[in-house]
Amino acid sequence: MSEAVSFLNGAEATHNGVTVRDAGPVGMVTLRGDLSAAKLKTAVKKITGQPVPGVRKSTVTGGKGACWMSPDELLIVVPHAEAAAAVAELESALAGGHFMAVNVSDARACLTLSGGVAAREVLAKIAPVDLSTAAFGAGDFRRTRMAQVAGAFWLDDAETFHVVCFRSVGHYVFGLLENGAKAGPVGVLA
Amino acid sequence: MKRYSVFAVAREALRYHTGWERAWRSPEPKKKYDVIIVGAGGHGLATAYYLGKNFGITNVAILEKGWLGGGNTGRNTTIIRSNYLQDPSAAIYEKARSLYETMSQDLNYNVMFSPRGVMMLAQTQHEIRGYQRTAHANSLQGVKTEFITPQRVKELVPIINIDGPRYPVLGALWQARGGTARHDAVAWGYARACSDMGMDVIQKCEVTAIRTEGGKVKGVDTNRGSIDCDKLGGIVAGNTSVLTEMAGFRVPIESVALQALVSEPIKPCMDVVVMANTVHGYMSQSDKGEMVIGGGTDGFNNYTQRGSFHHIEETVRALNETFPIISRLKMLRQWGGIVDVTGDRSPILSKTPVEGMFINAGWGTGGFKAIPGSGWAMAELMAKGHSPLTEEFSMWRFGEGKFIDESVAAGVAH
Amino acid sequence: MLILECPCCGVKSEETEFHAGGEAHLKRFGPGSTDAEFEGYLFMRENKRGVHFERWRHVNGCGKWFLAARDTNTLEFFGFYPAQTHEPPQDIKDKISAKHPGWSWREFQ
Amino acid sequence: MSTRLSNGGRLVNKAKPVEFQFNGKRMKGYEGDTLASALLANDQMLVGRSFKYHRPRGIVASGGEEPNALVNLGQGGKFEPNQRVTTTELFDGLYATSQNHWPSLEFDVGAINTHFARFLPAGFYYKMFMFPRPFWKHVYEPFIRQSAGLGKAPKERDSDTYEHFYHFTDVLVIGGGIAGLAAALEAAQSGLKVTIFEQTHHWGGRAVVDGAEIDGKPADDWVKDTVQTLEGMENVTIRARTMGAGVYDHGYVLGYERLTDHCPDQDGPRHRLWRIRATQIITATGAIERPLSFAGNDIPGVMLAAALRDYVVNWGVSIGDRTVVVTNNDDAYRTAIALVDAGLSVPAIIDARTDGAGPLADAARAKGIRVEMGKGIAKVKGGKRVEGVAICLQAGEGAVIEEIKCDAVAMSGGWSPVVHLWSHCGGKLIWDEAQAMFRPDPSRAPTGDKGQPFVAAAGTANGNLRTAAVLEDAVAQAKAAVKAAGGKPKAGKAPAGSDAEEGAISPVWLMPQGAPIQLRMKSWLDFQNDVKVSDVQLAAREGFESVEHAKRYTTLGMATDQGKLSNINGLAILSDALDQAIPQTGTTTFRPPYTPISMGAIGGEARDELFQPIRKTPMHGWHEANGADFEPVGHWRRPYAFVRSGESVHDAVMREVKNTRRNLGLLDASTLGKLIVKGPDAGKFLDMMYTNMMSTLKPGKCRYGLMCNENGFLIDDGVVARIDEDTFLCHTTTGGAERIHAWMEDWLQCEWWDWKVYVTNATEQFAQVAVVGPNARKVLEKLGGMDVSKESIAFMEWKDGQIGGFNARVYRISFSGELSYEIAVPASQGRAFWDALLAAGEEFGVMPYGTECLHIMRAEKGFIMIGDETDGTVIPQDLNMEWAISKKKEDYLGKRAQERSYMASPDRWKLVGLETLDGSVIPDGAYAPAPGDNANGQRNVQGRVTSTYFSPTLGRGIAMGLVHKGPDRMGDVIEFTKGDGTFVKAKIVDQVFYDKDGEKQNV
Repeated sequence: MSEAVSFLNGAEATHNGVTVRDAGPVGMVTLRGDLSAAKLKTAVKKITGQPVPGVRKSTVTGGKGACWMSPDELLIVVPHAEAAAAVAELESALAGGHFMAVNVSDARACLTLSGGVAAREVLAKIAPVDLSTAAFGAGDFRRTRMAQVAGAFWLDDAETFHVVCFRSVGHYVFGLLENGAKAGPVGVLA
Repeated sequence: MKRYSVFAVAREALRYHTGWERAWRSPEPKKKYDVIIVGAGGHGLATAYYLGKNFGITNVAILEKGWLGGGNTGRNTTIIRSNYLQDPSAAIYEKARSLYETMSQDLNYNVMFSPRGVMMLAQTQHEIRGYQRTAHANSLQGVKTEFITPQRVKELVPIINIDGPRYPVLGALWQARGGTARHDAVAWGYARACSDMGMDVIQKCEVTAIRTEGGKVKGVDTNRGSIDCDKLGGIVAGNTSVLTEMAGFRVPIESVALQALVSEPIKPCMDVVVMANTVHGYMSQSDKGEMVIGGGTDGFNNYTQRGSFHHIEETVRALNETFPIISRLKMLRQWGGIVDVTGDRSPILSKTPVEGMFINAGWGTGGFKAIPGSGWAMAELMAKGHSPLTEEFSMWRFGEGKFIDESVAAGVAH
Repeated sequence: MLILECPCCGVKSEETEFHAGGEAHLKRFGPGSTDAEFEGYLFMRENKRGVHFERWRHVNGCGKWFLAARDTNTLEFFGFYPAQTHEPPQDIKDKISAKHPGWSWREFQ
Repeated sequence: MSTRLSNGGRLVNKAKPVEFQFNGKRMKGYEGDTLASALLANDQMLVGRSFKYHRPRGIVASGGEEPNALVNLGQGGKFEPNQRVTTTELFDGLYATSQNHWPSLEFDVGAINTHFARFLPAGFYYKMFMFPRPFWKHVYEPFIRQSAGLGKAPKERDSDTYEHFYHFTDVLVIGGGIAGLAAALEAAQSGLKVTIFEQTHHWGGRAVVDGAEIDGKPADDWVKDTVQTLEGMENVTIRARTMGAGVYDHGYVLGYERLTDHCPDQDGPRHRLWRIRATQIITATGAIERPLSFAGNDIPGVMLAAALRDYVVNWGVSIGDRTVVVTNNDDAYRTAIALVDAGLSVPAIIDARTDGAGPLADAARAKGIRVEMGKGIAKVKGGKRVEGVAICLQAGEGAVIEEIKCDAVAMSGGWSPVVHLWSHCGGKLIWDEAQAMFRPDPSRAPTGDKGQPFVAAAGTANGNLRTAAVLEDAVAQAKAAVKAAGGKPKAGKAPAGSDAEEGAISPVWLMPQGAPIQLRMKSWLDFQNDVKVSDVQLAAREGFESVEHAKRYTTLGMATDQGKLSNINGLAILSDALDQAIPQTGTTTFRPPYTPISMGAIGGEARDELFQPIRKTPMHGWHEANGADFEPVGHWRRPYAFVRSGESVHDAVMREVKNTRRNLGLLDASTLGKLIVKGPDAGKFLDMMYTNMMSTLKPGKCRYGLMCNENGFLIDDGVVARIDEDTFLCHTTTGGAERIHAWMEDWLQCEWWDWKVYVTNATEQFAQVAVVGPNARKVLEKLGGMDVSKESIAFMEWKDGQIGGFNARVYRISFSGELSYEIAVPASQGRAFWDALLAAGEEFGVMPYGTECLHIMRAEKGFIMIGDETDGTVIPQDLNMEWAISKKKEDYLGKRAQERSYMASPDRWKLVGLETLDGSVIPDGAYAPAPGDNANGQRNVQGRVTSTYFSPTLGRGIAMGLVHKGPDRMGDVIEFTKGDGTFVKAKIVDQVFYDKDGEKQNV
């Protein structure tokens, strides 16, 4: 087994105080099922140490947690090496019920975007989302469109955005964000 | 009718143009006509014109709820071509194209048909095969087209970027006798000619009901009284469903918004029409110098003549890439029209469940180029009950699964 | 540029997050159906100038399909509801009745 | 003689001189100048030529409504045609040239047209140039195109960048005059999010020029204070140089911010396109002054009265020493007073009204200005600039009473509210008889997503011309907007405004009212397009009675200013000609944008590398570094072939086929769709999706399946592997992954929502490599790991395990006819696995191959390819694939459709193999003609080619095609078009050309 390589091998770029980074390999599991079922709640808690996130929320902290993807889908986030184990855990915990757990760690690219308000504005250049502090805060999670591709992001307590998109377009999203950062602040969001 | 010519203009100039008569009369509706055409757009007027010219049927009224030529005829990007893949399409579009060649003379009205050439860019291997297939089909259909090299493309369109980073130009399907015409002039020329044959072009006359008796059409009720007729032609594009509902039957048509835009006028820099289907953009330069650009259709039913702006963005994005110089031109005006799209995106020219009633609709995004051919064929269908040109375009083909699908050759109908 | 509100994830966002899916509440006809029934199912769409029931998918979002009632003449939305139903909810029908007394659409009114 | 005044100019900074060039002439201006004020300060009255007659054109306005003064601006990658000088801020080194003339601005050959003007009335081109026929394209049209078109086409690629920005606000105020500022302040005090845009770089609009007072202080001070207050508020976004370009459905607004047009050397985007969602919109867009229609009103030096005032007050520029003012309202008197106060001479104010002038007239008289009531201008004298005016009775037919020498004329026909943004999305207008203007009808505002009104006009844009009324209206509209946006307006009154009383306007659409044709032919309505009063009257006479017809026939209002100055005057003339009231005639449709916006801004960041996403597999980097000739497949780029130095692409393809058949080939198959379908009903579900029976597939086995749409046509194919009792992995085509995933979700969510099935698109989780060729097994055995022998994993089986230390899922499937393994590893290790295969494969003659090699090998085997054998009109039965259609199933998607008469017809074209008699390759897309013509004179056809290649394996051309009753005609020879009018003969044969018994793949 050789080293896991992420879409841009950890590339990073900083312009005007905004930093875009390939977050490297991240463990991700798509979990589909009845999000209100006790078994599922327990399993998620066991794996992530967090309760099942609320609607359009993320519980990811320190590389572990889950994001609310849709009424019957979560994205479980764990260290890359633990993804397979997480799937196995879910398989056994939910055995017998109707659910699906798929390791999608390598199907997606993860980026981080930091730089406070300036970072919000960079994201607001490509996503039709109200990113004012009042409208989008720590723990919020949003699936949306980023320029010409689908993507998702959540904001952590450190005002850092974690952006997720399909692996094959990771470099495109990285390019969009870097381009937006280069262009400089808009000076609107606060 | 006073003939138009340079001499007439000169003669009139001497009396300050006080002697010009109306281009078309503005009569009150009669009680009865042999034929009523609903819709004074290009297709409706052309149908009336050929009813008179080819079949001597002149006791005809053309009813228009607004102003003639005010629908898609006056809103489209005026591209004329006949390089279609399927035989029935190629037949009617080529008929139309050939009639455009002599329309100015036939109507004694300069419609400015400009056979400057239409080019459809091939930017993927799949498109190359698709357009080569079309070229082969055209060669057996009597439609003159050829597949040309990127170098030839560059010669014909110096401002094009043939080796863009994303979609290099790999070749193009070229129809040298395709081109453009002045859209308003087509409607006005036909209206003038119809009026001159004694037909009544009646504007601001909205049909509110269709009267039938024992499954046969009797006439229509309008905001200007009810009018009888032996035959009725419904040629109202985006409003077709509204009209057929009055007649109590349904057609496989949905109405959606299609958008277009023009740039500010600049000196001539592009002499041909270019269509780039992979990136969804097409562009030509009008005689005024404006770059005329067609956008995409919305995915939802719409009667507002306003579309969603992101389609404009997609189109302009594509053209900035294909023609880098236009990035520094400005969009002067954008607008929308309501197009009628059928189940296979090909038109319907057909009898209907109502005896004596005919419909001509479903031209979608490609109607202007077909106007004279459509009118010619529709007139034959209404006069004789059948026409080889309309045979395959029956409204019943959907039930049989006998489609006329043009999308297959990567070609779009603009 | 429409605004839609996804009843599945609660996001209210612009059209570009969504994908329009044509007429809603179609009854599928398969083997054993008559030619007329099948043609109707596949091709004969409602195309009213006015109230229209239609399908949308939150494609750049939660990925769920949902249904909406919209006026094709004004683009006003009367409401959004989940796709797993055979007819529009009463509250939406009432909203429509308030604007268009006596409206009807296929078998609904 | 226009010049810079020694004093005045509230916007220019005389401490900062700026140098610029116009038509090669070096000129001086100041910081704060527009190009317009700077040109006028340099006595450049003549700035362009009109569209049709190439008449001399001077600056007529001071803002975005300017129809005449358009220039080519900048050079090289920054060149831009048709730039309005009135909205172009001056900067050091600005380079501009005038447009639409040859050889020069002063001497333009095209001006000959003006002498033929009489022969070129509205729509003349519809009536001539018809004979001889070929002349239109080759003679007439080129001439017309050349003489039209205004600015030059840019030559170079745009050197600037652009960006978009999504903005959300409760209340959006468009316009930074006193109405906009008052409205914004009022709304902001409610605490809601407020955004205010001003298109110029200075605030306050007209009021600051006209010396109104607000809350007891000069408007200028009130504006400064208010702007400062707004800038200090957290909930307020305030932007100058930003135009509200268009209002769209559901409160979507385009804002057009010009970031570096005034400082082109600064880094960063040139324009920013704001995509705004506003709950409520207030359009405080002011009003535009109307010209008067008198003979010679287009001569340089004839200017809108308020514009003339702007140049004096804002930029300290005088248009002439002696200015005659002509008006039908009181506002123009302000211009006369401003001029006299600036030490300039006003020989006379010509007022078309017989009486009714208010205190401003008295003030003018008090300053010794001669006021002539009931008079009009019969004719302006001069060519390239004004020399004087001939005065007549407004009520008469133009008999000259007196001639007055002057070098400028200030005209005012009253004011038209800017209703564009109100109207873009369906807002309706009412005709205000008293003020002779169209203004918004508050009872018919544009409606939003809930049917609620979402646009309100305020201030002058709402028909209020007096300062006090403007402010009251603005505050009232703001309070209403706040309520509508769900906020709580703060109690409190509007700022108190005061200005001079004004007498009533009396509409004047033609001057003098009885002007004869000779004068009407010289009275311009549309200065840029050369549309005159006589043209509109001609249109009416010829039956172009709809305002849209008249517009299109005369081109009135179709110029780059979109009729901002001409529309109302034009439709008044039309109404008069038709003897109907103005509202009965109505207006043309207002369409976005308000003034033109750059294509660059519309495209935003989407250029070059960011034009469109390019999807890359984990091995993409290797492909790029190793001569891959890419072809786009969807948004993917797949290697078409790996070209080595000295090779043509064709050579490379031939080499790849031969090597794969003889030794070992590798294909990056990562782009193939991989959908995981799981649940107790998964089998039942796939039985509906596929024509085949999938529910009977055993775990560990693979089955090739076909998918049709409900219309019966083939839409996708691929190998399905059953993972366990309720889990399947469905391979789709490269283009099919997203499409088929959505297709499955559609059916599960909207039709069979009670079925227990989940689907996930795992396409990109895996890097997949096809290891193909006689040495395939050898290389895998060398890498070591799982047993890949025939006994362990037979053809059409799959297995999980390890290969060379990589976790792998191995499918024993073949699209080439060779011994073949498709191996999926985690994407994060795809590149490493690829490298390992290359290294281990070296001794076995490994060579990667591209999509063209793949196509040839599958064609040699007679395998169909979605997109080649299918085109959206082909059903599986056409491809003789009944073997893949389960007879046992009652239903599957497309089954009913395939029972329709035309689909079941024996006359359909069916798939066969084709062999040219001479071994040549049938051209792509060739058709097979049949004897005779059809009813439309088209040659009958009996088939077409779907795939055609030179087979290096067989050393000859091979093809597949759809032929009428093909399978029943084995051995027949038919002809195919070669494209050059000749034909090639081909024999109908079996479609499998290579290894018919499948011995090679099954070892």
